[in-house]
Amino acid sequence: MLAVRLKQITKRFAQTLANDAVDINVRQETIHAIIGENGAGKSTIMEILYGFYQADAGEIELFGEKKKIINPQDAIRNGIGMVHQHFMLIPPMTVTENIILGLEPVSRSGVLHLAQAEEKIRKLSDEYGLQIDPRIEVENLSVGLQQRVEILKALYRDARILILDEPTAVLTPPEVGEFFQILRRLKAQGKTIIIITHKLEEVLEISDDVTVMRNGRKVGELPTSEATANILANMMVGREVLFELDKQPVVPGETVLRVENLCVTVGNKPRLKNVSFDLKEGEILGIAGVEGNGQTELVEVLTGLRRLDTGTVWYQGEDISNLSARKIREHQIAHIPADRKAHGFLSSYSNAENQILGFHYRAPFCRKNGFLNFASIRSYAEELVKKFDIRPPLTDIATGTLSGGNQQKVIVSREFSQHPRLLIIAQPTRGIDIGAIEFIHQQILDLRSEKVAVLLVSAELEEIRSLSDRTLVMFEGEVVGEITAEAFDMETVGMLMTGHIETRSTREPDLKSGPGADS
Amino acid sequence: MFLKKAEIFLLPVVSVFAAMLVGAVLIFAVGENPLAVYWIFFKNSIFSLNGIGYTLFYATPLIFTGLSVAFGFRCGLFNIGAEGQLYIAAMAVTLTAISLDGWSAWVVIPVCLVVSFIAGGIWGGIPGLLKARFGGHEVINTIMMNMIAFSLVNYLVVGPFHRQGTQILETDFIPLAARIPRIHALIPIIPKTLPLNMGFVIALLACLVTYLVLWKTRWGYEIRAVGISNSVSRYAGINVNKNMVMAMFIAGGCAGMVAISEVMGYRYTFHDSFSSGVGFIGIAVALLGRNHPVGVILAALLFGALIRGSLFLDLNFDHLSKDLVMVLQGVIVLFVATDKLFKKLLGFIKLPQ
Amino acid sequence: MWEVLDLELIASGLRLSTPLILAALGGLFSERAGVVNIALDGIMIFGAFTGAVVAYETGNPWFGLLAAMLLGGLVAHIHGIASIRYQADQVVSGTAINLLAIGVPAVLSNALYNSTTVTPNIQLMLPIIRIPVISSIPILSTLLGKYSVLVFFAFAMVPLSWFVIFKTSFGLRLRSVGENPEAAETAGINVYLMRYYAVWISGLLAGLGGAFLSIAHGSSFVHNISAGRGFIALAALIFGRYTPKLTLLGCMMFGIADAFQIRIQGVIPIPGQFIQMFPYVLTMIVLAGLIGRAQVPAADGIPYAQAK
Amino acid sequence: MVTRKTAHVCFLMGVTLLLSAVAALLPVEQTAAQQSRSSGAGSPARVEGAPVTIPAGKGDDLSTVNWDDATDETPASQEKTGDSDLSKENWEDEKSSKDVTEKEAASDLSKESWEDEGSAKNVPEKEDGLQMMKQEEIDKLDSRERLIHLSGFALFIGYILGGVLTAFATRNRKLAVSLPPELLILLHTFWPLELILLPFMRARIR
Repeated sequence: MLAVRLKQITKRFAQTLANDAVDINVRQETIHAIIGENGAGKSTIMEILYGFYQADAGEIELFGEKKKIINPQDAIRNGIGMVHQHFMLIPPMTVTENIILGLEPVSRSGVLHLAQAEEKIRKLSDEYGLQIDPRIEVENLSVGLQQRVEILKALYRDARILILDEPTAVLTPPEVGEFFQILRRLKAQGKTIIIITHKLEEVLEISDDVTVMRNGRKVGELPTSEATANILANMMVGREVLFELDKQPVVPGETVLRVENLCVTVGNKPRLKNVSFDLKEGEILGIAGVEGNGQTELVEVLTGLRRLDTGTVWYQGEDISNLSARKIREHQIAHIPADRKAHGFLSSYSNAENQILGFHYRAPFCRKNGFLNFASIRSYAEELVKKFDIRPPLTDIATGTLSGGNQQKVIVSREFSQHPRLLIIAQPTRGIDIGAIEFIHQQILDLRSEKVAVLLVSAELEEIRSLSDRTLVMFEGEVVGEITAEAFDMETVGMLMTGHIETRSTREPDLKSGPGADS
Repeated sequence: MFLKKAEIFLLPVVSVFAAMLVGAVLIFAVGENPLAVYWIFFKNSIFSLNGIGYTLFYATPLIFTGLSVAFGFRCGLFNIGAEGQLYIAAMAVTLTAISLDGWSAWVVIPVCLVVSFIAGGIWGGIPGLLKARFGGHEVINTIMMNMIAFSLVNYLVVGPFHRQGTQILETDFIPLAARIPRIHALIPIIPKTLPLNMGFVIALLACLVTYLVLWKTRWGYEIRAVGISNSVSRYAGINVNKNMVMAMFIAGGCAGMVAISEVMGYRYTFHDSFSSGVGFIGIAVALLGRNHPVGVILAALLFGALIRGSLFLDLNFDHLSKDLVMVLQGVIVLFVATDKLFKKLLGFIKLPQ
Repeated sequence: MWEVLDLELIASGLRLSTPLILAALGGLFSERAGVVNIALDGIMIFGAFTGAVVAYETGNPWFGLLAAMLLGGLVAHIHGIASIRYQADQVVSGTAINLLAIGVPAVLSNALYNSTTVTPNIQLMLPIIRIPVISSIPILSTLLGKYSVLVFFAFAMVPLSWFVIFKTSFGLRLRSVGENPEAAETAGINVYLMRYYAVWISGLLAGLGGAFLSIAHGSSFVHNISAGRGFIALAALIFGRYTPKLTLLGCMMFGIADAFQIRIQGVIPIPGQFIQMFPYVLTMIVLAGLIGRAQVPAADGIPYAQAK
Repeated sequence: MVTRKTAHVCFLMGVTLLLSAVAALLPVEQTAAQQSRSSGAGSPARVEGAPVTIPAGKGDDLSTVNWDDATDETPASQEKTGDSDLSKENWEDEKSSKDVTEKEAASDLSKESWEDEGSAKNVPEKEDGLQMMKQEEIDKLDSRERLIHLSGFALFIGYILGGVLTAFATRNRKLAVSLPPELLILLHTFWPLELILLPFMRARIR
C-alpha cells in the first residue's frame, strides 16, 4: 500500500523546468529518501505535495485515493506535515503558541486555551521522546530542539506523512544520531517519512527506499539495501564525482595573520573566547563548525565589521585590531561574505558598479577631484566579466537580476582582483550550482599557489576537507581542535564540532589553539 | 524593482491621470464640473505666456523641495521636514540680509545663498544626526522639527523682528543689495509684473549639481549605496552614519534654498506662513520624479501649473478652494507608491523591453 | 510657576492623553501585524472632521463618533490596500494619507460651510461622566472627577487591546503575521486578511481619537486639529516597546507634558511659542533615547508577497 | 464551528456593556449643551496644542492658552457637583434637583477651595443667577439631550457590537473565506449589508 503516489508531476518556473514528469512512490510506514544536488527539484516537488505550489501537470494520490492539494491547509487536512529547511517558527513566541498557530483551541469567544494545548503537546513530546518544554520561547531553543518543535507542529496536526527538507543540514553529528532515533520511533508509530537530503551516508543509514533526482528529473528509485554511496553519487551527479581538485603542494611562507586571544561578547553572550591561531601565506586555513559557534563573529572582527573586546590581530607584524573596514581593505585583505545578498553586492547597482564596490574611492576608479573615472571602470569590469565568465557577459546589467552563481562570481571577481595578500572567505559556495562551485574552488586554489593566505569558513565539511591545508574546529566560540589535511577525517571533526574533545588529539603541540581544546 | 525603460516614463504619467480622475470625482462630489475646473487650471497656467511664466515661478520652490526629498530618498531617508527647513532658512536669510545692510551685492548675495543652504542644512542635519547616532525615526523627527520651526519663526516674526507699523506678520524688507534680479531684467519681452526670478535658474543649476554629485562622484556613489543597503555599504567600508548625516544636511540645504526665490527674489521680506505647503508638495514632486533631478524638474512644473491654476478656483467656483492641489498631490503620492497596481494595468499593454 | 503643578494638571493631562492612547493603540495593532502606520495623524484628522460634521448635521455627537470611527477605518483601509495588496512602501503610502488629510477636509468643509479651516460648533458635545462615589471624595473628584465618555473608553481600551493581542487566537495570529508572515501562511493563516484587520482596527481607533478632539474635547473641527498628535502617538508606541501597558505610560507622559505646556503659558516669562515646542522636543528626546532598545516586530514594515 | 456560541457570548457581552454604560450615563452633566455653547466660542483654537503643519491655520496657536482649565471650571460643571449624585433616578423631577443644587452650591465652597483657587472663586453667584433665570429651560433641554445621548449611545454600541458579531459569525463561512480580504473588510464595516448576504453564505468550511 502506497502512502504517497506522485504521477508525472511537472512544474515550470518562468524559464526553468523545476520538475519534469516526476513519479515518486512512497510505501506506507517507511522512510523514503529523495536525494539530489542543489536545484535538482527535490524541494520543489515536495512543496507541490505540501500544496505550496501547484503542479502544472500530474496528479497526487494519498493512500490510494486521488487528491487535489491546493494549499498547505489542504495538505495538513490530508495528514501531511512538512518541516522546512528554514524553520517556519516565530522566535519570540512560546513553543505552544508556535505549535497551535492556525488551529488554536479556543473558548466560544475566541479566548485561547493555552493550558489545554500545553497538555496535549507535552503528551505528544513524551510519546515520541522529544523532550520539549511547551512553555519556553522558541528563540531560547537550540537549532536541534527547534527542529523538534517543527516535528511536533506536524504531529499536533496529526500528520501521517512527514516531509523533512534537509533536516540534518543544521545538526551536529550527535544531534543527527538522536534525530535518527526520533525518526525510527516515528516510523515505528506508523508514520510515513519523506526526507530530502544530499548526504549519501545519511540516506544509507536511515532510509528504506531512495529516489534520486537530477535537474528536475527522476533518475532512479531503489530500495536502500541495494544502494551504495558510489551508485547514488553517480546517479546524482551523472558522472564520477570529482571532489579532488588539482591541488599542488605549496610550501607555506612566513606568517601573514596572527590572532591572539580574541574575545568578543555580543549583547551579554560571549561569542569568541580566547581564539588564537596563525595563518601563513600560501596556506588555506579552514574553519569548521556548526553555524552560530562564533565563525560569523570571527570573520566580522577580522574584516573590521565588529569591534573585538580583548586580544590582538597581527597582520604582517602590524596590529590591525579594530581598524575600520576600509582600512582593513587597504591592507589588501579581501573578504567574501557569507550572506551575499545582505553584504556582498548592491542589487540595483550594475555589475561594473558592484565590481568596484569598496575600491570605488581610489585610483584608477576615482579621480583626485572625486569624480568617478567611468572609462577605466568600464574597461576593468569588462575584463573581469570575461575572466570570471559572468553570464550574461554585461557590465551595465543590474547584479540583482543575475543568478545566484553569477552574483557570487561578481563578488569573487571583485575580491580576487585587487591583489589580496589575505583572503577571508565565508560560505563561498552556498546555494550555487556545481559549475560555479568548482570554478570558485579552482580560483581559490590558484590564489593559494600565488602565495595568498586564505581563511576559509564553511559549514560544508566536504568543502573544507577538499580545500584546506589545516582546519580549526570551532565550538561555542572556542577553537577546540586543529587538524592537518592529512589527519582530516569526518569522524574526528564531527566529534570536535560538538564539543566532544577527542583524547587522541590530532593537533601538533606547537600550534596555538583555544584553551577549550585542552580541557 | 527593476523597471522596464518604458515603465519608468509611463508609470508616473498614468498615476497622474488616475489622480486627476479621483480629483474629478471629488470635484463632482462638491457639485462642480470637473472639466470646467481642470480647464480653469490649465487655461491660466499653460495656455498663456503669462500663465507659463507664473507656472515656472511656482515651480521654482517645488524644484528645491523636490530635490530635497529626492536626495533624502536616494540615501534611504524620508525627509518630510522640507517645510520646516525652508522656513528656518528663509528667516535666516532675511536676518542676514538685513544685518548686512550697506554692503555691496557682491558680498551680500553670495553670503545669503550660502546662509540659505547652511541654515536649512542644519535643520535637516539634526534629524539625520539623531538617526545616525540613536536610530531615531527620521520621519517622526523631521515632523517634530517642522513643528518646532513653525513655533520658532512665528515667535521671531511676531516678536523681535516684526516690522513696525503693520498688522501683517512680516519682518523688515531686505536691502536692495540682497535682492536677486527678476527674469525680465534679462529678457526684456517678459512683463515686469512677472515675479519669476533668478531663483529659477539657480534651481535648475541645483538640479544639475545634484545629478553630477549623485551619479558622477564617489560621494554620490556612497550615498546611493547607503540608500540601497546599509549592511552592504558597511561591508564595503563606507561610513554609513556619516553619509546619512551628509545626505540629510544636503537635503535640508536644498529645501533651504527656497529662501532664494521666495525671499531674495520675490517678497524681499520674511512673511509668516509664506510657503503654502511647498515642503509637502515636494514629497509628491520627488516621488513622481522618481527621485531623479530631471524627473523632479518635470514634476515640479506639473505641480507649479496646478498651484497656479488653483489660485483661480476660489474666484471661479464658490465650492472649491486651492486646497484641491493638496488632495491631488496626496492621491498622486498614493498612486506612485502603489505602482505595482499600475504595472499590472500596463501589463496588458505590450511594452518594448 | 509652581501653582500649575496641581491635580488639575494631571486631570487635564489624562484628558489630553486620550487621543494619544487611542491612536497609539491603533498603531499597536497595525505594527504588531507588521504594517507601519505613519498615517495615524492623517486618520485622526479625517476622524475629527467627519465627527464634527456628522455631529453637527445630525445634532447627535454619538452619530459623529460612529461616523468618525468608520471613516477612520476606511481611510486606514486605503493605506492597507496600498501597502498590503500592492506592497507599497508603507511610510510613503502613510504619508500620502497624511497629505490627503491636509487637503480633503479643507475642500469639503469649504464646500459645506464656506470655510476651509473651521466647521461650525456642534450643538451637543459628548457627555461628561462623573463617577458618583468618587466625585464626592475631594482629591479624587479633581483627579477622576469628570471626564468625557471617550476618556473612560480610551483607558478601558488599553487592557482590552492587551487581552485581544495576547490572549485570543485573533491576537496570536495577528502577532504571528507581524513576526514571520511566511510561517503564519504555512500554518494556514491568511496573512493579508490579518494585516487588513489590523490596519482597519488601527484606523477605527485613530478615527475615535480624532473625533475626541472635535466633539468631546473641542466642539468643532479646525484646520490641522491633530497638531501632530498622530506622530507623538507613534513615539509613545515606540517608547512603550509595542506593549499596551508601557504605551499607555508613554501616552500619559506626553499628555501631561502637553497639559503642562498649555497651563504654564503666561505663568512664566517664556514666550508661548517656545513652551509649545516642549512636547515636540520631548518626543525627539524619547525617540533618541529609547528606540535602540525597542524590539520591533520582526516583519514590521516589510511587505509580504503571498506564495503562488 | 463555534459560531453560534460565539454570537451568543458576544451578545451577552454587548448587553452587559450597554447596561453598564447606561448606568454610567445617568449622572451625566446636565447642561452639557450650555457648556458646549459657552465654551464653543473659543473652540476653533482650543485643540490647537501647537502651531500647525500648514500655515493657513497658524494664526490660532496663541489663542490656545489654557483653554483647557476653562472648560473644566465652566459654571455648568461646578453646578453638577451636587445634584448629579442623586439625580440617578428622578432626574426629571425638577423640584428636588433644583433646591438640592442650591443647597449643594452653598455647602460646596469647602470642596471648591479644594478643587482649585483661580476659577472656583466667582462660580457660586454666577451659578445662582443662572439657576434663577432658566432652570426650567435647562431641565427641558436637558431631558431632550439625555434622550439624544441615550439613543446615540445605543446606536453607537449597537453598531460596533453588530460589526464584531457579524465578523465573528461569518468568519468561517465559505463566501467570507473565499472573498478577497479587501471586500470582506468593507463588508464588515457596513455589516448590515453583510447580514443581507448572510443567507447566501450558509456554507461553512469544516
